[in-house]
Order: sequence, then C-alpha cells, then structure tokens
Amino acid sequence: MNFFLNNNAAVMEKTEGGGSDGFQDRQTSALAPSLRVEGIKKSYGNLKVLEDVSLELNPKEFVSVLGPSGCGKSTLFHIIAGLDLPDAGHIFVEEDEVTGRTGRVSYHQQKDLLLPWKRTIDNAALPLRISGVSRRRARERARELFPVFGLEGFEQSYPSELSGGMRQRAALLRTYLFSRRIVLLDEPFGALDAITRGQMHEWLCSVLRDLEPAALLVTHDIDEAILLSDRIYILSPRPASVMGDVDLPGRRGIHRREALESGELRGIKDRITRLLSQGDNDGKNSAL
Amino acid sequence: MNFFLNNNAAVMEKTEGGGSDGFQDRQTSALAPSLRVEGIKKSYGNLKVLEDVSLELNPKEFVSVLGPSGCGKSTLFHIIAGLDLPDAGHIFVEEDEVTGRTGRVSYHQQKDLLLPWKRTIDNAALPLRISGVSRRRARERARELFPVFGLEGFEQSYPSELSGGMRQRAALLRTYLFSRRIVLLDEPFGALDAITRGQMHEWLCSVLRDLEPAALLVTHDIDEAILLSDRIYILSPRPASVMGDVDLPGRRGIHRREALESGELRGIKDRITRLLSQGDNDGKNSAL
Amino acid sequence: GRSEKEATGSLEPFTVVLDWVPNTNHTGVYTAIEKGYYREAGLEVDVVQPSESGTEMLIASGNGDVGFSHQEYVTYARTAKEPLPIKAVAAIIQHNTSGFATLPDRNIDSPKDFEGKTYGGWGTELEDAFIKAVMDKVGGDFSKVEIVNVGTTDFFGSFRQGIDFRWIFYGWDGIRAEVKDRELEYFPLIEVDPRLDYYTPVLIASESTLENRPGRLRRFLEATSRGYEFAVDNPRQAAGHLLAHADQIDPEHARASQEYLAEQYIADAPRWGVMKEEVWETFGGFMYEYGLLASRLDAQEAFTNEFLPEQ
Amino acid sequence: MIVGLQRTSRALFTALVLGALFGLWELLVQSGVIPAFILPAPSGVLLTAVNSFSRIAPHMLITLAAVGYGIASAFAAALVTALLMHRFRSVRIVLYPLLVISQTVPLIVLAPLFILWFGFGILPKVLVVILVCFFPIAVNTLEGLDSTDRDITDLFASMGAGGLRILFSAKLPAALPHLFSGLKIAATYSMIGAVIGEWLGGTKGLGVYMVRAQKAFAIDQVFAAILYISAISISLLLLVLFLQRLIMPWHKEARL
Amino acid sequence: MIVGLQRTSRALFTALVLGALFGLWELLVQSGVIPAFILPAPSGVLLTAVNSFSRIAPHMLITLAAVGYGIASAFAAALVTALLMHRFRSVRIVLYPLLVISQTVPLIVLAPLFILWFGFGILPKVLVVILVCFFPIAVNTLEGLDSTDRDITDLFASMGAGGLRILFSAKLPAALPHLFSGLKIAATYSMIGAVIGEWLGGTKGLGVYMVRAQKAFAIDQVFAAILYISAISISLLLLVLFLQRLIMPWHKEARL
Ligand SMILES: Nc1ncnc2c1ncn2[C@@H]1O[C@H](COP(=O)(O)OP(=O)(O)OP(=O)(O)O)[C@@H](O)[C@H]1O
Ligand SMILES: Nc1ncnc2c1ncn2[C@@H]1O[C@H](COP(=O)(O)OP(=O)(O)OP(=O)(O)O)[C@@H](O)[C@H]1O
Ligand SMILES: [Mg+2]
Ligand SMILES: [Mg+2]
Repeated sequence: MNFFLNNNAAVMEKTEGGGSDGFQDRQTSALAPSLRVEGIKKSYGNLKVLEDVSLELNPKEFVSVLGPSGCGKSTLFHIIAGLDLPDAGHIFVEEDEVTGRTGRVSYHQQKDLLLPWKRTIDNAALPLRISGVSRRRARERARELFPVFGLEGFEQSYPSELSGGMRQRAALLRTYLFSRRIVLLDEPFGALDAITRGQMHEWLCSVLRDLEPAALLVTHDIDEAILLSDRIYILSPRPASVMGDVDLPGRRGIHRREALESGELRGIKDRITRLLSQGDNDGKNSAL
Repeated sequence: MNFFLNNNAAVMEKTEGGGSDGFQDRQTSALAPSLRVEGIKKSYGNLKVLEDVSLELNPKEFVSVLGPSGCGKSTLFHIIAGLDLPDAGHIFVEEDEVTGRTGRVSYHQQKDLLLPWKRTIDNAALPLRISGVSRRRARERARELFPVFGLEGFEQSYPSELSGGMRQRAALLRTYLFSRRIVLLDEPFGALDAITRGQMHEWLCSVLRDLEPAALLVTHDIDEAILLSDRIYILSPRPASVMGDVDLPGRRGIHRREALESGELRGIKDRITRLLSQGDNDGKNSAL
Repeated sequence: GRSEKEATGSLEPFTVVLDWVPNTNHTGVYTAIEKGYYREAGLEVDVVQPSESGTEMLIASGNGDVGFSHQEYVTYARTAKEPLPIKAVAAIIQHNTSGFATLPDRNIDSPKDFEGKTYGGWGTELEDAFIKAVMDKVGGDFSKVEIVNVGTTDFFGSFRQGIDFRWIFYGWDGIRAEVKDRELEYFPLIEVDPRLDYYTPVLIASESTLENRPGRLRRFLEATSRGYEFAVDNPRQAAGHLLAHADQIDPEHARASQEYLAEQYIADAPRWGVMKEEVWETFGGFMYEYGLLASRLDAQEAFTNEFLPEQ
Repeated sequence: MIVGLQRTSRALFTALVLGALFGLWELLVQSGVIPAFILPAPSGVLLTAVNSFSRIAPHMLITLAAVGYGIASAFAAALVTALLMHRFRSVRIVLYPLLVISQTVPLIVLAPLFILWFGFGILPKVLVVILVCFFPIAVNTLEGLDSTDRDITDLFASMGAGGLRILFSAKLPAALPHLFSGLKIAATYSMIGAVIGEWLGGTKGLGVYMVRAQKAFAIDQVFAAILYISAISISLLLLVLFLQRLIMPWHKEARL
Repeated sequence: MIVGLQRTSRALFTALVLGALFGLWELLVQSGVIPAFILPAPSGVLLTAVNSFSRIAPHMLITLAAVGYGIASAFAAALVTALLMHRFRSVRIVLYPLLVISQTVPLIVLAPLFILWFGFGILPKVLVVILVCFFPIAVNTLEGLDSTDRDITDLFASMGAGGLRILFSAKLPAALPHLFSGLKIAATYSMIGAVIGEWLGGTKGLGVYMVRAQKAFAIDQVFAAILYISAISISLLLLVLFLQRLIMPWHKEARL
C-alpha cells in the first residue's frame, strides 16, 4: 500500500479529463445532479426486473447501490450506460437526456470482458485507442500503470493466461484509462482477495480524490459500501425499486475504515442490514 | 434466516452419507486427519504456482485457506480433488493415497459450472443421477430443496435465465446433493449479496452441524474465514506456500459473529492481515 | 404397346448398358423390348444409362451383360496397360456415319481450313489423331488447331462460345440441324480417309459372359437383331418405341433420325451385326500408327461374330 | 404481436426483392436479350415444373430414398466415428487424415468407381450421399466433443462420473450445437450427392432425368428438376432446424 | 522434448497403420483378387505419378491458377458479403436464402451452364471454385459476427466506439475462428471445384488430363492425378492452418 502512495504522483500525471482543481468538499451536491435516473421500468419477457427506480448522483459524489443478488442492479447499470433501453423512464447526464445513448459515462462491467485476441497491454489500452490515441502512445500510457495494478511482467500475456483476480485488475486498469466525469462500477472487486481488495480500496480513494468523478458502485459487500460511499441506495428484491437511502457522515475513505472497525458505524450498518432484510420479509420474493 | 431455521428438519432428513451421530466437539482432531496434503508442487510451463504446500484437515474440522488472488488456491483444490496431477507431493484421504483420483471429496468450484442444456432442477439433481438415483426420485429430492436455496419457481428455467447470484445458489444446491465426508469449497459465496451471504453462512453452519463433514474453504473475505472456521491457513503470493495458520478459539458459527462484530476477535483479524501483507512485503511478487 | 409383365418369374434378368442417353443408335433394343422379342427369348431386359462413358469398365467388371461401345474404345481397352477383358459381339451400324461439322459462317471449306480454328470435343487423344489424319491428307498443319474439351456442352451452345468445329454423328446431330433448319458444313470421316470407316457403335460383352453364358447372349442378340430389322423396315414405328422410353426427345427429330439410320443399320452387310476382320485390322493399324496404342491390336481378341444369329 | 408483424413484413420484403430479381430475369429472356435455350424464363421453368410433376415424381422418390438411407447411415456412422476418434487417440490419428483425404477426391471420379464396384442399385448412390454427409457431421461432432469446457468435464469427474458417463452426459450435449451445424451442411448437400451419383450412372432418379433432359436440349426441364432439388434440399435444412429447436430448447440461437 | 518425441511416435503410428492399409490394397491387386483395371495397385499409381510428373505439371499449374483466383475472389467477396449481411438486415434477408439455394444446385449441372455463358477460358472454372468456396466462408464469417458476445460489443459501445469500429475491432476479431473454419472448408474443396469445372469443359488442367486418361483406360494415370489433387488440397489446408496460427496466436486450439 505504501506502493500506492509512492506512485500517486505518477497516477495523477496520467489521468485525463475531469477538472482536478484541488479537493472540494461534498457541499457541491447542492449543484445540479451529474446523473439523474427517473422512474426506470424494465421487464424481460414476463419477468419484471426494475419496477420504478429513480436515483440521483451529485457531482463528485460517491454513491453505492446495495441489493440482493438478481434484483436487477446490472440491468440498471446497462440502462444508465445507454446499452439497453428502459421500458419507461429517463436518464439525464448533466441535465442532457441520454436515455439509450452511450459514451457519456465510464462503465466497468461485472464481468471482466477482456478481449481474448489482444494481449493484456492492448486490452488495457483499448479506450485510448478508441478515442484516437496512436498505438505506440496508448501502449506507453498503459504500460506505466502495470506495476500500479500488480500486473508487471504480464503485459504480453493473453487474458487466458491470467488468474481471475489478475483479469479483474486488468479490467480495472482499462476502466481507469477511460475516465469520464461519471463512473459506473459493477462489483469491480468481486474476485479479489481481501488484501488486494483493501489496497484497491485505498487506491480508488486516492484516484477519486484526484479525478473527482461522480461514481456509482454496485457491491454486495456492506463494509465496502460503507467504506467508500457518501450515500448508499438500498434496492428491494426483484422487481427492484429503491427501498431507501442512507447518508454516511463525514469524509469517505481510509479514515472511515477505523470508524468501521471500531464499531463506531455499527448503527448505520444495522440500519442497512435491516433495510435489506426488510425487502425479504415483505415476501416480495422467495429468495433467502 | 428464520426461514432456514424452520426448514432445518427438512434439510436434515434429506442429507445422505456422513454419520450424523449427534454433535461432537473439535477434540476429534486428535484422530488421524481426514485429508493430508503433503509437499505439493505445481508449475504451468515456466510459471511456478505451488511451491511446497502441505496442510491437514481433521475429521469434522472446518478450515479456511486465505491467499492473494492468483496465488494458486484453485490449482491446489484441483489437485486435491484429483483433477490435476501435482509435479511432486501426495494427497491422502483417510490415510489412502488418492493423488490423481477423483470422487473421494465433494468439490464446489469457483465457477458455477451449470450445464446450459439442463434445466435448473436437473442441474441440481446431477450428482444424484451420477450416483445412480432414478430421474424421478432425483428431481423430487432436488425440488424439495429449491425453496431453501431461494430458487423456488425457477426449477424449469435454464441457467442462462438466472442471475449470477441465482446461478451460484443453484451450484451450491448441487454441491449439497453431493455430500461427501470431505468438502472443498472454492469461493462459494463470491457472487452473493451481503444478506444472502449472511443467510448462506448460517445455513452452512447448520448443515455442517448435521452432516459433520471436514471442510476446506477458499475465500478472500477475512470475516467469512473467521466466522466459519476452526482454523485458517494463510498462503503466500505465487508461488504459494503455507505462510502460517491461525487457530480460532471457541465454537465456530453464529456465536462468533457477535464476537467478530463487537471487536473481540480484533487481535486475530489483525494477525491474519499482518500475515497476508507480509507475503507482499517480502517482495515475492509485484502485486499490490 | 407394352406387353404384360406376368411372366417375369420365368424370365432371366439381362442388363444392357448404354453409351449415352437413349438415342436412335439404341432403337433396336427398345423395339425388341416393346415388341416383346426379349420375352420370347426368355429375357427380362433392363436398360441402364451412364453419362460418362464408362461402359467398357462396367461390362468388364460384370456390371451389365451387354453394353454399347465403339470400336476405338474396344481397341483402346484391349491394348491398355491393364487390358479389359471385353469383346465386340455386334456392330450396330455398318459404316462410320460420323464426321466433322462446322457452321457456314466459320468459312471452313476443307479440313485444311481447320488451321487456326478451335475444335470442341471430349478431350480424347483419338480426336487429335483424327484431326491430324484428315489434315495430313490435305496438307494442313495440325499444330495450329486449338483443342477444347467441351464436356457435356451441347452442339450449338458450344459454337456460341468460340468453338469452330466438332465431331458429330450425322444420324443424330446432323439430322437435328436439318430438322431445325440450321445450315451445317459436314465432312464425313470416311470420305477423308477410308481407314476411318470403322464400326461405331458396337455391342460388347465380357469374356466371362462369352465363355460361361453363351446361350443367353445368343438369345439376346437374336432378339436384338429382330429389333433392328424391324426398325429398318418400320422407322416411324421404331421411333415410337424409342420415344416411349425417352420422352424428352423431340419426336420429329427422332423420326427423321430413324429414317436416316434405316439405311445404315444393315447397309451392304449380309445381315445385321456382322463385322469384318479387315476393318478391325485397318483401324487398329491407324491408331497404332498415330501413337495412340502401346501395342498392335490382335483383331481376333477384339471382336467375334460367333454369337450373332445364323442365316 | 410486433414480432409477428416484423416477421411478416420481413418475409414480404424478401419476397418483393426476389420477385423483382425473377421479374428482371423473365424480362431479359422474353425480350430475347438472353436466348431461351441458354437460360429459360422463370415462368417457363415453373410451368414445366408443374406440368411435368407426375413425370418427375417417380424419379424424385428414387432419389429421396437414396438421400434418406444416406443421411441416416452417415449420421449413425459419423456419430460413432466421432465418439471413437475422441476417445481413442489411435483411432483419431489413423482416421482423421484418411477422412480429410477422402474429401479431396473429386466425387465425379469416385461415383463411377462406386458403380463399378457396387453395381447399379441404390447402394452406390447411398454411398455417394454418405461420402458427402459423413465428413461434416463427423468432423463437427468431433470438434464439439474436443472443445467441451474442461471445467465441465472436471465437474463430472469430481462427482465420480466415469469416462463413458462424461462422454455421454457432458461432452455429447455440449457437442450438440456442433453436431447440428454438421447436420445442416449434410442436409444441404445430400440431394446434390444423390443426384451426382445418378448423373454418373443409373436407371432412374432425378439425376438420370436431368441428363436425359440436358442431352435432349430440354433446358427448361433441367431447370425444373433443379427447382425440385433446391426445394427438397431446403426442406431438409428446415427439418434439421426444426429438430434442433426441438432437441435443444436451451439454445436460443438456432438459426440457418 | 517429450512433446517432440510424442509427436514423432504419433506420426510413426499413423504411418504404420496407413502403410498396412496400402500394403493390403497392394496385395489384393497383385494377387488378382481385385482386377488391376478396376483399381490399380498403389505402387503402380505412385510410379505413374512420379513418371508422368512432367506431363501432369503444366496441367496442374492451370488448375492451380483457377484455384488461386477462385479462393482469393471468394474470400474477398465472402468477407464483404458477410459484413454487409451482418450490418444491413435487408441485405441479409435477400441474400441469405439465395446463398442457401445456390448451394442446393448441383455443380455438375451448373458448370456446363457456366461454360455456355462464359466460354471455355479460365472464367467458368474460377466461377465454380468461387461457388464452392464462397458459401462456407461467408456463412461461417456471418455466424461469427452474429455470435460475438453481446457484452463485448456493449463494452465497446460504452467506451463510445461507433458501429464501424465495433464491427472491425470487436466483431471481426471475434469472428476470426469462424472465418478460418470457413477457409479450411474452402481450401479442402477448392481443388475439387476446379477439377469438376475442367472435367466438364476446358482446354487444359488436371480435370482435362483425367478425362483423357479415363477415356484411354489409363486408370493408373487417373489415380495419379487424384494423388496430386489430394496432395494439393491438403497442402492448401495446412497453409490455412499455418496462417491461422500466425494470425491468431491467442487461439490455442488451431487444429485441422
Ligand atoms: N438478457 C436477459 N434476458 C432475460 N432475463 C434477464 C436478462 N438479463 C438479466 N435477466 C434477468 O434479470 C434479473 C436481474 O438480473 P441482473 O443481472 O440485473 O441482476 P443483478 O442484480 O446484477 O444480480 P447479481 O448481483 O447476481 O449480479 C435476473 O433474474 C435475470 O435472470
Ligand atoms: N491451465 C493453466 N495454464 C497456465 N497457467 C494457469 C493455468 N491455470 C492457472 N494458471 C495460472 O496459475 C496461477 C494460479 O491460478 P489459480 O486459478 O489457481 O489462482 P487462485 O489463487 O485461485 O486465484 P483467484 O483468487 O483469482 O481465483 C495464475 O497465475 C494463473 O495464471
Ligand atoms: Mg449483476
Ligand atoms: Mg481461484
């Protein structure tokens, strides 16, 4: 982890876009929201997946979405990213309607989706190539980040030669190189071990501090949500609707780990757990 | 979770094999070990994956294996299950050498591996079919467990119609129906949300109490390891070797969650975290 | 009309393999079927059609009892590296009625004008030899002729694709042109070189048939010769017999061709089918001279009149 | 409903464009730009096809019989061969090169040899059909068996399943999509195989009918026969597709 | 090292079994069980093949030219067609049925028509080769493009890639294994196509050579020609395999 801190300068230098005009506090949420999701409904055939989901993400805010497995979180993200059309409802990015339009948000999907025909370095450099950077330049940029993501020495490997966790880190590196002012993260740390996960958390916090994007994270780890977020939305079981949201006090990030571990945030954790279980007890669905 | 407790009777009735002669304490570990892994080495081409791994699992004991992503945990399990041959070393089950022999342990793999051409119920019933149970009887047995695993109503669905979490639960149900006296679990709860995961933990504890198998669990969630285990092995980064093991005090399971949440086990958690990070600081590998 | 089939049980099956699709060369066989001559001879005749002329091989290997072939193929077959055990047993037509044909607009007045023109054929070396032979006669240069394998492409179709002359049976393609009122320049082979007056087509049988089942073959040839004799006398009716078995043929074409061939089946021979050793010797010599054969042909091995009806 | 409509309008569009193409062809022939003896007008072909149905039908039945026996035997033989090649390295090593070589020998040369060896019955035709159909089914099935996800076979093995059980319960179902790809190819080409078999020698069948028509310059009848051959081939293809949908309901992508 | 040894011993085994098969064949012919005019002995065929190489070679070059032009044009046309069919629903709807129908028309009937329409030059032969090769390449490539993982195209889309970029950077590479499957089929059958084309009409080429040999009952020369045809077909197949290994190094399963 010391590694990270040492490398922050390098990371910062390489990030593109996103006004990094110093650290600002969360008061910015008073401005117009970065992302507004309004009354989204979606069914697959007879299966109602999203009932009526509305949420907001303010500039520079980090918001998590918790919900039972299969409730429709990935579906919601797909719709926000413009990859799927909702049956009803609208998506606004910085007050523009973008329902069904892609490219406005950076989307890290649940699967790693590395291209089997590209070496790891070219997989990572993909977003740069798409935005028109030359192959040489794109590779250079990507290569510099390989040590940071613990992938040094695997630049020339094909994805099939990496372990699950390494693939996920390569995918994260790719997302990092496609930074937008709004970032959607769908269980980005699912396959990582506890230590790496912890390190990724810290790294994410430092990146966020530099880039200051607005971020929406899907996770099934309550601790992770508490650690990283300014706010947490709780979704009901399928068909999903927003059951409530929980504001987290103080600044997110490393500082909060201690609060979490010392039991200081016990009350909030209990509230989240209660909200999540409530969906179950409503008998809306027979899942555990 | 009340759900589970209510259904325990049903669950118990259905389990096969494994002498369920009442609850016994962990003293049994004085007997000959159920599983002995001796000096396993394994390389893929030039990539050394397992350096020299030895471990033991006593009857009725629940042992977790923690290690960084990509260190070789799945590889180790494959070798124990007899699906891969080690370059050196031996596997003993109840004092029989079984290196390279399959069928002696129940193995829940990291991927869900549901067969796309079978409906969920037939996927779940697969182990029964393989052990010679008639199709009708096998389906009946499996169907009874669908509510317990939160899959009621999806018996006739094909796996492609399930969400990630639902698939994992279906795979768990299948493993449940292939109970052996030794069970290997490779990140069985990876894709589950926090609530479901908690419920699966409790359910697992109750199943273990009934079946009393010896179980080896790979996880990257330290809390999970602490909650469920009698003992925890810590692996170094690749090439993996056992860096140490941690004994956990008292009885595992539900009781321990409180100890964990109240910070009572803080010391042990710190020790594990230290051991895990140590591997990193050794500079054995450039991962985060 | 077609006679009833109730007597089939006592009839011996007998297979005739054609050399081409059914045409007026085969009429005698169809007449014999239609008139019931084969039944009277105790035979149930089945007619089989191969399009690629592999008839000689089929007969040699015992697939079929009698086949339609041509003297040049029998000669080839008898002198091949691995000789085929077949013999000609009857000539269908006494004289060679084939020759080179061209369209008037190609300005070919004699075989000398083949120079610089394109010949369309079946791609055999024999054809090369024929062209060379007829050109040698009139002092033409064979090396200036372009040879093309036209495969199954039809006569007039090939002329549209740059072919200038082809080798035809007058009794079929020549008559067709007449019927269709298309003008044709025709150079009969026999007029160019008498050595080329050979038997085409002929009936062949395998040596094992000749040895082991001579009676059956005799009865077949007897009935067949009655068929051809009938066709000589009643060309219009015989055309009807052919058409009953090959309904795609233009009836007018069949009738005209039949009338032409009525003169040719027996012609100057004492009776239908007989062959002269001299013809076999001469033509065999021609083929050898033009380098088509590895060894000289022994005419005795290639044909026999022994199984033809007496009188 | 909408899907139904879309389907209808798509079929309509196809029909329109194809109609236009055939219209153009008709026009070219009618106006004499293309002489009818080179390419008959579609209307003429259709008329001939309808009129000569009763004459073609008996030939068609003969050809269909050869196709039926051929596909059935090719399927059975290919399945067994693929399973054996997959399971026994030695069988694969010997057979695979032979199979590939068999595909590089022109049918037009082999078919007459078959007749030479096996006579004029249905057998040589069935053999040609087998020769055409066996390879795609066997090779596709083998590929399917080979490419079964290693993890899935491991799963079966870890549950104590034996080699045969893994072969039939894990690999064969996993190979089904490949097997059907092979069957689709086989269905498309089986009629052609039978027709070539007949073309090169025989007493009856669509092939014989076509040679006769061609040599009699009845080009409209040749095309009428082609029409029937295409129609039957496509029906066979659709039949395979239907079977695939029936047998593999989990496979959403069953298409041509 | 061990892999190398295994390979050698495998090749040895194949050679042994094939040798035994050919030995049996030789014996059957030599002993007269099979008459040599029906099936020549392999030794004779080999001898003829060697002896007549200088006579066959010019024909071979002619045939190879047709194959070369044919495969190259079929490849280019099939690639473009597959891309168009994938991208434009209307193109697919019209072309796909036509393509399938084209496969159900016997070559043996089409080749003479091609000659009728295009003469006796190289063109009709190239067309036959195209007809044989186009379909497998186009259909396989289309299938590859269609079956590209939706998630991967979504990934590109979410990064703001346009339709063309997705087509060329995501779908085309994902379709490569399919494309090569098609090419392998095309390579296997291209020689046959050219030979059939020549068999049914032409001035030179292996097909013409074979007709001549057959009509002169030189069956050993027919078989010698078959030998060369097989050898060339298999070389073409190996060439495609080699190209696949070269172009798709990440694909471990590149096999026949
Ligand atoms: N393309 C599809 N067609 C049909 N059903 C689908 C499709 N995609 C998702 N579903 C269904 O929609 C529901 C929600 O799926 P989704 O993947 O959004 O869940 P999730 O909340 O992301 O679950 P997890 O936490 O397990 O990833 C599931 O029941 C799934 O079966
Ligand atoms: N079949 C294989 N061929 C080559 N390398 C392999 C193979 N299987 C695994 N590896 C390599 O072995 C190492 C260990 O892989 P393994 O899947 O055992 O890790 P793991 O500890 O289970 O990781 P994770 O926690 O991410 O699941 C990785 O570096 C991987 O790239
Ligand atoms: Mg999801
Ligand atoms: Mg693993």
